[in-house]
Amino acid sequence: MEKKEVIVEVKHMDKRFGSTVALNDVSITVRRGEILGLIGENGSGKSTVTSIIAGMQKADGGEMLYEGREWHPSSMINALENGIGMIVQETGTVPGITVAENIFLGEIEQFKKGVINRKQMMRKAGEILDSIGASHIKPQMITGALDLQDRKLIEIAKVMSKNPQILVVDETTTALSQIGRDIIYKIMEKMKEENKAVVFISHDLDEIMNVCDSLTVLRDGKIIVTFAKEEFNEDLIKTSMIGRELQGDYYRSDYDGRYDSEVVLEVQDGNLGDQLIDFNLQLHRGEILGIGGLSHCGMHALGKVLFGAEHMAKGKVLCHGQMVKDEAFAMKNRIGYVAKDRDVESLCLNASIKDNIAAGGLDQFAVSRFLILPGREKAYVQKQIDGLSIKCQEMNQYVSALSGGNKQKVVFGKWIGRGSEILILDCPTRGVDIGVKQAMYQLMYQMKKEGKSIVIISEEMAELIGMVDRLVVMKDGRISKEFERSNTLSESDIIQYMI
Amino acid sequence: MKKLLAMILCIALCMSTVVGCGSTSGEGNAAADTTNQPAESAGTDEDAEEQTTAQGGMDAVAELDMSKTVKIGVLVSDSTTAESLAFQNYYKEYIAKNYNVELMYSDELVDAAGEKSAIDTFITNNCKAVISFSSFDRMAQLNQCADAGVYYAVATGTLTNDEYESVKTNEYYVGAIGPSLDVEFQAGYDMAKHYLDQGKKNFAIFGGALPYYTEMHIYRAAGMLMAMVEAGGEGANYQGATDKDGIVGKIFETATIETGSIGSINILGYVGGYDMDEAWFAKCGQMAQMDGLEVILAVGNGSDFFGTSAQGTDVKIASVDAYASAYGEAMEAGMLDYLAGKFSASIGPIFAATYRAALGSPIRNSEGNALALDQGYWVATSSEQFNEYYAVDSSVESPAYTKDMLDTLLTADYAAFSEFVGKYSFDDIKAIQ
Amino acid sequence: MSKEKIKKQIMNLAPVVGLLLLYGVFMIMGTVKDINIAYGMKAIINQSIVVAVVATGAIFIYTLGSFDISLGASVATSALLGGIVYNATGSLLCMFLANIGVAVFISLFNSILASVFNLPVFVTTIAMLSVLNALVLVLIKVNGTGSEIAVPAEAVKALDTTGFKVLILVLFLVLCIFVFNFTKIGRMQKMLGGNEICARLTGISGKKMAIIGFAMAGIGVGLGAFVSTIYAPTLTKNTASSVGMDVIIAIVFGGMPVSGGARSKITAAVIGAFSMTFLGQIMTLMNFNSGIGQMVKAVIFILVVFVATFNQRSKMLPR
Amino acid sequence: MKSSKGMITKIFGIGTIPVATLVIMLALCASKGVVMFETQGNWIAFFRAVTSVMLTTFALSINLNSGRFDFSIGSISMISSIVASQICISMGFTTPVMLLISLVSGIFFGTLSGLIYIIVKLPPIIVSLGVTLFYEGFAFAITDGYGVSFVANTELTSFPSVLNYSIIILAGLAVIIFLFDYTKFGYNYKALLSGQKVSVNTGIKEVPNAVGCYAVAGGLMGVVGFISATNTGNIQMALNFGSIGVMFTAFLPMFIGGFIGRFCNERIGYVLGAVTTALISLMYARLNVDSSIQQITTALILVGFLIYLNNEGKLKKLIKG
Repeated sequence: MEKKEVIVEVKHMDKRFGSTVALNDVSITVRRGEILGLIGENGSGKSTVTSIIAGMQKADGGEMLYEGREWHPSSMINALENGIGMIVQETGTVPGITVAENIFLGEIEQFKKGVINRKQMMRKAGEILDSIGASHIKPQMITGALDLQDRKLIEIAKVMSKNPQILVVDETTTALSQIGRDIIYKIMEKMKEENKAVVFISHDLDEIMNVCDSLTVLRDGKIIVTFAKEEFNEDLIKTSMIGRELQGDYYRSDYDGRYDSEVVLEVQDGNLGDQLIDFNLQLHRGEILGIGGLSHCGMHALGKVLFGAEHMAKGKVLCHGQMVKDEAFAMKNRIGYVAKDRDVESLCLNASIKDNIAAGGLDQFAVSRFLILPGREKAYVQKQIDGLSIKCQEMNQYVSALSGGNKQKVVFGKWIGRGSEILILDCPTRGVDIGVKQAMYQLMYQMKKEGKSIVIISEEMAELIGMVDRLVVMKDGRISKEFERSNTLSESDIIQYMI
Repeated sequence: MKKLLAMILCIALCMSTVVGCGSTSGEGNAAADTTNQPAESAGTDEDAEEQTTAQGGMDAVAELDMSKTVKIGVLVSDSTTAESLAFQNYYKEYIAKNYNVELMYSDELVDAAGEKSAIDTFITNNCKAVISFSSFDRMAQLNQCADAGVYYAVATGTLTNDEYESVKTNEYYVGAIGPSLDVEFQAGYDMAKHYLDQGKKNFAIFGGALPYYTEMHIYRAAGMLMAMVEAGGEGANYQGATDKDGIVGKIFETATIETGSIGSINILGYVGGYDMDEAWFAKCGQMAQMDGLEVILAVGNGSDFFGTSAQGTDVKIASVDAYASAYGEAMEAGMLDYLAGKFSASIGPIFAATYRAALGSPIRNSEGNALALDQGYWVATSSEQFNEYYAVDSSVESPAYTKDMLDTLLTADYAAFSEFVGKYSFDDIKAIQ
Repeated sequence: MSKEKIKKQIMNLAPVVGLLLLYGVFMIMGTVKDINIAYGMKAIINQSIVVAVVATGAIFIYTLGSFDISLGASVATSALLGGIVYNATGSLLCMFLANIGVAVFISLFNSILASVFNLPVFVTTIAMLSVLNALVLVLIKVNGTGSEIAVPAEAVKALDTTGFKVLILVLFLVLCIFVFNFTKIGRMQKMLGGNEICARLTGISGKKMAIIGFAMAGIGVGLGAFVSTIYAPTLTKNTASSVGMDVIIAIVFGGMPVSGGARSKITAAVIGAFSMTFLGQIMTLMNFNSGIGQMVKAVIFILVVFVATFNQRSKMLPR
Repeated sequence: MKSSKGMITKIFGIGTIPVATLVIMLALCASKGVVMFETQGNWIAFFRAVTSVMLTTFALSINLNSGRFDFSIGSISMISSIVASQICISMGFTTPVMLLISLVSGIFFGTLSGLIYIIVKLPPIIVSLGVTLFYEGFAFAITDGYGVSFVANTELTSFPSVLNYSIIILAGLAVIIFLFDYTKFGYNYKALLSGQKVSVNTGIKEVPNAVGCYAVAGGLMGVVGFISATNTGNIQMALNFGSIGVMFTAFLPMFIGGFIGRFCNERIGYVLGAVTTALISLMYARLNVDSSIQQITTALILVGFLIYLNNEGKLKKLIKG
């Protein structure tokens, strides 16, 4: 295979955050006309290296060449102006300003003729949105009023408006529905055709193997291996990502979708805006129930409703026949809830592992449900840390310093520790690396076998197919289809009911 | 770990203060005792003196030992008014430089707790006496000082009769020299009379701290009203009251001055308080610009709040305060017409009385009681007069009361002392000088 | 322990070290200047105790990430009503109960008003500040001489001892330490202060905790009012007027993060209150006038807090 | 886009509060037989209140909207007017020069305050506590506690007039609208305001923007200090946070302005908020309302308005069904 022209070369890059080494002697080559995939567990350094290339932060050592010249971007805007654009994993838009202002964030000067010419800015923003196929977004809309997907599209518009030579897509697709994904894929393909380059980061192995021309695996801040398209092999990639062979099953291996007939949690005639419409659902003892759909089909709201964290306009949620009126009631009845937006909803980042795990189990280890003895608290927390093998220096370490997977383990520890019988998991493996994912799947399966009930709300079809006893597909606040567990179920079967 | 450490430290600290306070209170007493000893010995001296005064009449006192620096605490209730700054200036620039004393000033005090903790600080710093310009709880101040064996003197205002009766024999109470409420009443009366005599009929009153029941302001206002009642012709009264007690009582009832007519005299407007918000400034402004208004009588500083609004009108403004340069300018510009001001050296005599007490030679009246002497204002009604007064008042070389004059007070007997204080008018003082 | 950790530890102890340092400077300067140190210590306790008690209670509010600017006015109101009750009943116990009752009532009113109507607590307390200040004037006018409400000095004299006041502080501090560190309440409040959404999704009721937090603060305010009254029984319109801001300063000076959350420390209030008093005493010893003294205080305040939070710098400016 | 119904809602939203307040205040005054705007002085007082409340509201909101709580604005107004008046009195400068110096020294002290903030990187509320104490102490120290009095300086104290205040209102509004809606600074400010992290990562320089905010707020407060100084011809000292009171006057107009700002430019909302509070102030003055009643009323209006704002959705639901 002929080697294509090199556009960016990273040589021996080092980066450190305090005492943790994020990048250790990393060298990457990006070529024109190619989509390069980066894959690795959380904290492997893939986002770090791309964010350095795109000017978000600076390296501690090593060098970068861009089109043969030394490359030291001062900011993302600076990088973008020079042809390197990045769409970030987290929200990259400012909610309180208009779409147009977001598109020209940090480069408003171009409309300055004495004062900022607003009209001109709006017009130009409209043109850019049209060009990427997102005409439904109007430039003067307030960004915060748009949904996640449209906000991502704005970021894409912002980047594409600069006509970049290199596009970095950092786990963007996780947050998008198929429509959004298609827009991105189209853009990536187009760039490739125009002999530009794309760096694509994703956790989704299937996706990355489909899209990319070559694939670089990182682990613990080091480059492990680079595969060319023809060398792609799922097991091999996985092994190199986690540094060992995956032992045992990834998902559960059985296709026995049986569960107890006893209903432990149910929604009756639920109505909540356009999120839930005349909604009925039952969860049984020992059942893993999957909820699938597009990101705004109402399933995330359903998760909150089941936990009593959101109140429906009409209808009721019953747990063992009793109304779930609030979160405290839900917890008393051994319901646990792992929220989708982990850093915002499930964890207190500026608190220790101990604080976070203990917060869920106060009534478990407190004497007379009130008095807290430090010894008992520590023992309780240590048990969860050991049980879930949370990687940390000590339990007083701040959660903010942990990797995504370990953070999620802390969340699990919070709920499992208190002996939850019913777990509502909203995108439990979002942003979690394969090793941890596997552990979690096995844990869920184990819990099912113990007679516990689990609801998995997920946008990843593969994990739903792999794990659930029963799959409910939602569309626009209603159930559009129900599937029983089967080894013949495929993603395309499901997707047609989602769109 | 660190939390535990912090906690232990904290508890330990508290404990140590408890234990310490057990011992501190013991030590404190011991300390107080030690401070008491010289004071007490001074007290015995004083007793002896008292006896001698009682027996031997008005003999001059023996030589004072001024070789040791005496620390005196000064309680400041308002560190930003012209009066208090002028006073501080006299102490700092004149007294402290001419006597072997170290004066400690409190921060601005706003309540009785502040006074108490300031006195605590003075005692800690071994002050031998406290001169108080703060009046939230004078009895508490005195008791606290007396308990610690520290002399105590009141420098502004005086005690009420009841209060004086209860403390006059307290050996640590030096006394009070300043305008009594009668003098305050008179000051208000004189001010209003000044204009009534000119034939003015339309007044407005600024009540200062009157709404907060500050007595000196109430008495000054009452004095003004009294003058109006007298000038108002047949049947003139203020809300039915026609005498001093009646008027004072009316003001105490409502904490305000009612506008309206007093016989032929009109009170067109009234503003009180020091809110300093937009509404308050608007009230001041509209009062100064009322139709037909001739004079604004202020129980305190008037020109600062009404001067600019009255600009361009014929309204005269009369104030009670001290001799500060700004008032001179205001008078020159015609914004201030009448000023009853305390002169900064007026606090000289109380210093002398306090100082000699601290040196072991307190002055008591003929019955052996603490001082209670009246002192009034210097009234300026023209720019020239103001400037003449101000030149003396602001001088740090030769103020109204010079060292020579005060020195005589250090050894004077009661009669001489009281006569000296009684001659407070500018001309009297000039005559003494 | 790693080097990093030791550094962290030192930063965390900065307020304590600051206090000890100030204490040392005071002792040295006091000795040099030959002041009455024993009496001085007593004075310092007297001067710190009201702020220390009120601030210790207020930690519960600050832990939640809330802010109450009306605490000083609340102390004044509760002291005045306590004074009125004493003058009516002649019982110190009644006064004490009135102090606590009124303070807790005001505090609860604040928090309930805020939680029922979804108001930001801080703004509620700003409004409350005006209302209470006005109420103070009215109370004095209606029930006092107009300029003051005075509890007879003899009535409280017996209680006006350092020992008694320190006892109140210690008892209250122990109670607060217990509630804060050894019961569910403290954990829940820290969690709420750290991340309200997460706390709610962990079954922690923000409203309930706010009410408990404000109630604890109310007890502190009531005790503060009581101590304040026995210290200076003549109550005027400006009674405790400086307490409100002093409490904020003390809490921050003692190493409490204003945003609350997991880093909250219950002992910060006492450390901060005493530090500020020592600092004030040192200013007096150095003979600074009010203006200069206040400038120096300001600089030291910023410096200490700066050092104490040195390890928490982020890329972005804090808000 | 601009349907007539939209226009009506807009006009209604903008006008209701100030107009209703005006009507209520006029009615209250009339019921007591008082003419609200009787003399020239009343107009001047009204315009002065509008001017200084408006500027204070701008100053408070600039930083508060960005989550930066600033206690120091009152002290900046005090210190800058002291510096300005000291200079003008000693050099015999005219009023416009004093205004200019007030503005410049306000900007200076504001910038200083901002610099301290970005250097120590502490939460602004803490920094502002220290800064407030520092400025108060500084003002006290440089005037020996006397403050400044220039009552007799008719040149400086002749400033208050409807015309002069109107000029400041218009100029202030124009400058603020220009700065925040038509410059890069303003756009970056808005971006940082609601998306700090994203903006910083995108390459917007937060530090200069923050300092700029403090500088602008400082400049505005310098003018506020100038207005209050030229009103009475003297500047009162304040210690121990005595200067923070000024800040509290801006909360009500800020919330009102925020509400009105849904229908138009937020700064115009603030002006109308200032107009509303100035109307209330004037009513207090015209009817000689006792200050305690005044305080309680203002607080109740604030709480009432906040309750409305925070429960609008619920209220609407309640009315509908």
